[in-house]
Amino acid sequence: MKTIQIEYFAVLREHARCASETVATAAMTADALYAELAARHEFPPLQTLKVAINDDFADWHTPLSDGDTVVFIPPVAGG
Amino acid sequence: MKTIQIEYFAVLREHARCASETVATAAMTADALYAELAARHEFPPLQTLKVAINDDFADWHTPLSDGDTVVFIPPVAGG
Amino acid sequence: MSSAPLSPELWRDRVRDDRCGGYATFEGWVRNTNEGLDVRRLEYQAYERLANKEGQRIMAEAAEKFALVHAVCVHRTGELEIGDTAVWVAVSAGHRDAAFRACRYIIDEVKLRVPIWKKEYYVNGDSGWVNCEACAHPHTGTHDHR
Amino acid sequence: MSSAPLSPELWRDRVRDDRCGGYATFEGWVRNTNEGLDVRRLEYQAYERLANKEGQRIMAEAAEKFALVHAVCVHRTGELEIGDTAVWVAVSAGHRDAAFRACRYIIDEVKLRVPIWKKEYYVNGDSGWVNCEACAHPHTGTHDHR
Repeated sequence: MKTIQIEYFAVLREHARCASETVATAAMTADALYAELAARHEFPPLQTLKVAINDDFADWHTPLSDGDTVVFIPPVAGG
Repeated sequence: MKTIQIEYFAVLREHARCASETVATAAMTADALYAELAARHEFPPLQTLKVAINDDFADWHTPLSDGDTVVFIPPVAGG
Repeated sequence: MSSAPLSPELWRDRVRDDRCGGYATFEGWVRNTNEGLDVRRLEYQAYERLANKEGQRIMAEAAEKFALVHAVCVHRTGELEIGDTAVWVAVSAGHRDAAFRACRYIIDEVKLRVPIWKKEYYVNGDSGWVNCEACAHPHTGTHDHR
Repeated sequence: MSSAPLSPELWRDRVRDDRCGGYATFEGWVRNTNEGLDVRRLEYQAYERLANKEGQRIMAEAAEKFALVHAVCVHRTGELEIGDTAVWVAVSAGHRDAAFRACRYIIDEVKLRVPIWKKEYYVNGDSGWVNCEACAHPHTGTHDHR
């Protein structure tokens, strides 16, 4: 089991009902972790979701390490 | 003979040594008038000169009328 | 990123330079409508650490692509009212072509890539996160984030 | 046309509009060099009656071509120092594409068509009217307007 710090923004923060949480997970990759959390928090379907690991954009298949910070990024809308 | 009001700008004003003058001329068109004044004031050769008659751009062959105001327009450089 | 109202006139001096003949700016203002809905106010949320990092990358790319001298971009977070400035971009350059093109590049890339989210609160009481497929057509009530 | 220094921050309110999401501006600043020559100061002369008329035509064309809401353009006349603002263009529009394109159109056309002339005074003591074929390369001394 790894300990992962998650931060939530926008629509995901509203569904998770928190801005951040620490989870213990067996997920090997970001996409497996997202599947786990999406089920727990009932996230809505999002077609274009990105992921950041340790404050940089990452591939969904990047192996997670103990202590990583993960942020799921719904479609952005700055400006 | 027609009486024409001339205004000078930029390089032409410096050569004419005045901002405006009133001339009596037999010139039928703006280009004939320019030739007359260029000779008198020793204007330098200018390849892209335009002309305005009564405060609007005009064709060089427009017939001049008594009392017209004529302005010769050297290459512009606003901005 | 700034949680306080933007004051473009104060930042203008940051890009002033005697070598510059062109200065192009862009401001994004909060409009009173979006896609046919009357907007009452907005909320911007940002993933600030990555937003700053990605913003710096965009500025570096612009400096690489265009002959600019200085460039600045600041984006609001928090609650905004109609007419408020959400984002400000300013570029000074030797000539206007580089200033315009760099300014446009920066705002286009910021909107596309920087992790900032906008929630619109509508006059009809609905609300929704902009560009969020799951929030599309919030006024139909199919998906409610309140 | 204005013979007094330009104050863009005061005119910003003229183009403010709750319907606008995009605001693009351009300023032309007096540079300290031009075509390799060090510039000390500038003088702008304008044929004001026709300049205002042609300026109005350009603004009307921009309003026709682009979905803008408000547009303003002011140009200086008289003596300017390095760093002074020679021209200011501001466009507000529903969206940024129209704001950018209209702003660019206006400054491009103003520079091309409006009867305004610029005389540069160089650090080396020479001077010349910009774009004037007869004044080209004033530092060679072949044509002197002093």
